[in-house]
Amino acid sequence: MSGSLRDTNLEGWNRPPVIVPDGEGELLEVAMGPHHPSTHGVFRMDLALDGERVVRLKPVFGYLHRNHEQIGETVSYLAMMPYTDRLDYICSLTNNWAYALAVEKLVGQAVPERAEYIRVILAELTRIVNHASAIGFLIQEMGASGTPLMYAFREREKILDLFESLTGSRMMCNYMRFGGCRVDPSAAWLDATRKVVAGLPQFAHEFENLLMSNEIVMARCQGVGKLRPELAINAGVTGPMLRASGVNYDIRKVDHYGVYDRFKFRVPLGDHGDIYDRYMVRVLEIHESIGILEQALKEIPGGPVMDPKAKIRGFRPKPGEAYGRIEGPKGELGFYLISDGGNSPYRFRVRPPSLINLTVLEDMCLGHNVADVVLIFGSVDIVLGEVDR
Amino acid sequence: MLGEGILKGLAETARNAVGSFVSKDRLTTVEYPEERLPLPEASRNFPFLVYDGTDWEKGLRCVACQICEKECPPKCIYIDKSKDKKPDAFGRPQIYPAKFDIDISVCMSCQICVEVCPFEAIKMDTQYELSTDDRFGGLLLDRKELAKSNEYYHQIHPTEASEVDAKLAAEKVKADAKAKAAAGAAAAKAAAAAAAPKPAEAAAKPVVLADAPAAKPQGEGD
Amino acid sequence: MKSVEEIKAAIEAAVPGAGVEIVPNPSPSGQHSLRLLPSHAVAVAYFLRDDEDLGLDFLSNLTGVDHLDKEIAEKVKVTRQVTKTVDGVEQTVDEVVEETRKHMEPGYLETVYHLFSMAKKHGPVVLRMRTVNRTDEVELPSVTPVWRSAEFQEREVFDLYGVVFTGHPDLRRLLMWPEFKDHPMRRDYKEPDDFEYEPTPHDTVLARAKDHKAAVAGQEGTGTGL
Amino acid sequence: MEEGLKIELGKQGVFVTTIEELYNWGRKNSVWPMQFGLACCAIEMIATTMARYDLARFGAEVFRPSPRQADLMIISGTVTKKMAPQVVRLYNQMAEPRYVIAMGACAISGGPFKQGYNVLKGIDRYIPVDVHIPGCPPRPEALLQAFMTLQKKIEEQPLTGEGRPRHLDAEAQGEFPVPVQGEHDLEPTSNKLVWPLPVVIR
Repeated sequence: MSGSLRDTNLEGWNRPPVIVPDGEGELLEVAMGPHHPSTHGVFRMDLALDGERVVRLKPVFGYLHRNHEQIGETVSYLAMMPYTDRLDYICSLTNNWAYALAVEKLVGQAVPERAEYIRVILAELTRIVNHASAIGFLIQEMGASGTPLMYAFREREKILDLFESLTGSRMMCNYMRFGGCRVDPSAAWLDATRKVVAGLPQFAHEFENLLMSNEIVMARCQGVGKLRPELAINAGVTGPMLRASGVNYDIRKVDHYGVYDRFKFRVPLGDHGDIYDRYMVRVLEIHESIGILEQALKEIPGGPVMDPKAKIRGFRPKPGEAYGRIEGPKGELGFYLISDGGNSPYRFRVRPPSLINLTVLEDMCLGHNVADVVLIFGSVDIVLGEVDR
Repeated sequence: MLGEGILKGLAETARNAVGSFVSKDRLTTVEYPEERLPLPEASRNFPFLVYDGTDWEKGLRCVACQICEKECPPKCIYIDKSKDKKPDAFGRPQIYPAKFDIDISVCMSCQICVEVCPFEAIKMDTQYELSTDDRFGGLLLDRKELAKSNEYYHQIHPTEASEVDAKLAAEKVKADAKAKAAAGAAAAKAAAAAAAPKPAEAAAKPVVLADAPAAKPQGEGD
Repeated sequence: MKSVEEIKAAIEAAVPGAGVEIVPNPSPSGQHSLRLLPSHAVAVAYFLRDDEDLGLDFLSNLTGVDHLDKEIAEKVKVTRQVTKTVDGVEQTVDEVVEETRKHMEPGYLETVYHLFSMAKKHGPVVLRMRTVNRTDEVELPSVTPVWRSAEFQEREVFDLYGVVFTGHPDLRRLLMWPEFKDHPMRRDYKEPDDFEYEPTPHDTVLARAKDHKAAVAGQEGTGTGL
Repeated sequence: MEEGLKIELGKQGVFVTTIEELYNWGRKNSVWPMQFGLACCAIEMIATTMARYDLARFGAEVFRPSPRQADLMIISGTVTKKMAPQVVRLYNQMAEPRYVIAMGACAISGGPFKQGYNVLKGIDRYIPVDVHIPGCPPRPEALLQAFMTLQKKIEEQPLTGEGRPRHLDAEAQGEFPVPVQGEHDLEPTSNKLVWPLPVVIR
C-alpha cells in the first residue's frame, strides 16, 4: 500500500462519470439475474449498456434473505451455531469459528490449546475448499465448462470426507462450541488428514499448471476489473480481494486470534488488483494454507478439546457486547453480539464479507464489456447465503 | 511461445484422463445404486429414538422431559407428556412420550437434540434414502417410525453406542448402589424410628428432570 | 492504540462541541463505545479517518439496534413531612419513604459502527448514534461519503430498521422488495399470518398458529390443521 | 403381456415392448434439469453432477440454463418471498411435461428458516412438487435416489386416462398464477389449487 489515505482525494468517491452515448441509440437496460447461469445463485444486476460497454450497474440483493439476524435474536446462543453453518455454505467451519470467537469474547471464555489447533486445521482445510471451488467457478464462467471445477470438486470431496468423519456432516458441520470443539478427533482422523494434506501440494501444483499460464485466461483476466487500493480500503473490501490490490491486511496476522502466530506463513499480495491477481492470490493462499496445515498437524498437542468449565445448556452471558472477527476465506467475517443477560442475544449481527466486497462491483465493471462483468463478479467470490443472510 | 500455457494445461488434463485408467485416486466415481461409499461412523442425518429390549413401546428410553423440544433450533420436535407412568425396560415407572413427532421436512440435522439429551434416548440415524412424493404423511415421523432398537444403534455407530452402553451401565450401578444405600439408611432409620422406607426410584431418577420445561398448554391441537 | 478516554479527548479537541459520551461495556471483551451527537457525527468521522495517530480508515461493521419504549420502575427515597401524633402532641416529622416511580423511557433506534485501521493495524473503535425516537424523527447523518463501505450497510439498516440516513447517495431498500412497507427487524414488527401448516408448533409459532386458526375459523367457519 | 413371459422372451433374445413403455423409457432417461441453484443445496446439486456421484449416469447431465429446454426443476434451497414470483414464473416458462423436485428442508417447508419473515414456507404453496427430499442438505446420494424415484414415477405414468402426463392432458392447468409482492406479504399467500391443506390430528 502506498502512503496513507490522506494524499488521495476521496472526496470524489462518487463513481467515475457515466459515459453518455453520443446521440445515436439509447442505453440498453438489462436485468441480469436472479436466475442467471453465471451468477453464483440468486443475484441480480441491473445493467445499463452502451453497446457492449457497461455504463451503470446496480446490484439487487435480497433473493436469499433468510433472516439470520432475526432468527439469531429468537433462538438460544447454542441453537444459533447450526444456523451459522448456512451463512456461507461452502465454509461452514470458519463461520462456526467466528461465531464461537464472538461469544467467547462476550463471556471471556478461554479455549484449550488442542481445540485451537483443531480449529486452525479445519479452517485452513475450509480455505482450501473455498479457494479451489472459487477458482473453479471463475474459470467455468470464463467458458471452461466443467474440467477445472471437476478437479476442484474431486479434491473437495476428499476434504469433505474428513469433515464428515469428524463432525458427522459433509457441509453443515456444527462443530465448534463456546470454549472448544464438540468432539475430539481420533488419532486415526489426524492420520487420515495428514494423508490428505500430503496429497494437496500435488493438487495445487496441477491446478496451477492447468490454468495459470493459459493464454486465454491471461487475456481475459489481466487488466480487467482493476481495483485501486485506496478505494478498496475505503469501501471495506477484505480478504483475498483486498490483498490482490496490494494491501497487506490479513486478520490472522493482525488480530493474532487462535494460535496463528505460532505458524510461519506468508501473506500473498497482488500488484495490479485485477482479476488475474485475485485468482493468483487465491492460488498462493492454497499453498500457504497447506504449509499451515503441515505445521499444525505436526505440532498438535494433546489434552482436552473443551474447557470443562464451559457451559452448553442454559448459556446466559452477562449484559454487554462484543465484536469478534476472523479472516474467513472470503474476507473479514465478524459477529456482533449484544447480550441483555437473556437466553438469546438482544442483537445478533453478521458482518458479511461477501456483501461488503460487492460495494465496489460497479466501480470495477464500469467501461468493461458485459462478458467481463460475469468474470469480475466471479472473481469477487461471493456466496449468496452470506450476502443476503 | 504463444499457446505454451494452453499446452501445459492440456498436458494436465491428459495426465488426468490417462491417470483415471490406472489410479483409483483419479477415478473417483461411485456408481451409486449398485455400490455405495461406507458412511463414516459419525455420519448423521435425522434423529431417531433408541429403545432397549424388543418391545419398542415399552423400551423407549425417552422420558418426555422435553429438553430436546425446547433446544431444537428449528423447533421440529413435538412431544406430549403422558399422564401416567409406565415401567420402562428396567422396570422403573417412568413418564413416557404419549406423542413424539419429528417433522423431518424442517429438521436441519444439527445434532443438538442428541447433545442435550441427558438420557441418551435420541440419537442420529444415517438413513438418507427418504425421498417421497407424500408431502404430509411421509415427512412427519411419529414415535413408532422413530423408534429403533439399541442393536440398530450399535450397527450404525458402534463406538459411540458402546460408550453410551458403558455409561448407562455405570450410571445404573451407581444409581442402584445409591438406592441400596438409601434403602439401607432408611432401613436403619426405620429400625431406629420406625419410619417408612424411601422409595428407591426417587434416588434413581436423574436430577435433570427438575429443569424440564413446564407442560405445554393443553388443547392446542384437536 | 489510544484508550477510549484519549480518543474522546482527541475528538473534543478537534471538533469543538462534539459532545462525545463514553458508553461502558461491562463484558470481558472491553469494547467500550463512544456515543456521538448526530449533528457533529460527520465531522468526527472525518477526523477519525484522517487523524495521524488514529487513522481509522476502515469501517468494518455498521448496524442498527432497536430499543423499544421501556417502562422503568425505580425506587426513589423521598423525604416527606408527615404529621404524627407523638406522646399525644401533633408534630410534623420528616420521614424517609421509599417510593416506586414509573416513567416511560422513549424508545430509539441506534446505529453502531466498528472502526479499524488498516494502516496502523489497530481497532476496534466503536461508535454509536441514536435517533430521537422510533417514529418520525429517525434521521441520522450518513457516513457513506467518509467510508464507502457504509453504502450497503446503511441501506440495510434503512431497510430493516427504518433509520433514514441523510446524505446517502442512493437510499433504497436493500433486502426486501421495494413495495414492502414495514421494517422487519424492529422488535415490534408483526409478521404476516402465514402459519397454515404447523405439525410441531412451539412458543411463538404456537401462538401464531393459534391466531391463524382463530382467524380462519372466524372467517369461514371451518377448521384447518395447525 | 405377462411380466414373466416378457422376461423369458428377453432371455431368448426377443424384446417385446409396448409403445407406452418405450415412450416412458425414453422420457425417463433424458430428463434434463434446469441449471437453477438457490442456496446451500445447490452446492450439493453441483457435487452430484461432479466426478464422484456423476449424475450423467442417469441421462441428466445436461443442465439447461433456459427453462424452455428443461424438463426438471430442482428447487435446491430456500425460496424467499422475494424470489418466489420468479420461481413460479420460471416454472410457467417450462414446457410440458415438467417435473419438480423439492430438494432439502427449505424447499419443502421453509425448513429451519421458516420462522423468518422473508421465507416462503414451502414451494408447494404455489407449484406442484413431484418428489420431496428431506435433509439439510440432502447428501448427493439422496438426490440420486430422488432422481430414481422420479424416473420410476415417469415410468409408471399411463399415456391415456387418469394420471396421464400433463402434456397429454388438454385440460391440465398450464399457467400457475404468479404471486405479487404486496406491502406486507405475498398476495395470495398460497395457490389453493395445489396446496390442499391437511388436518393434523393431535
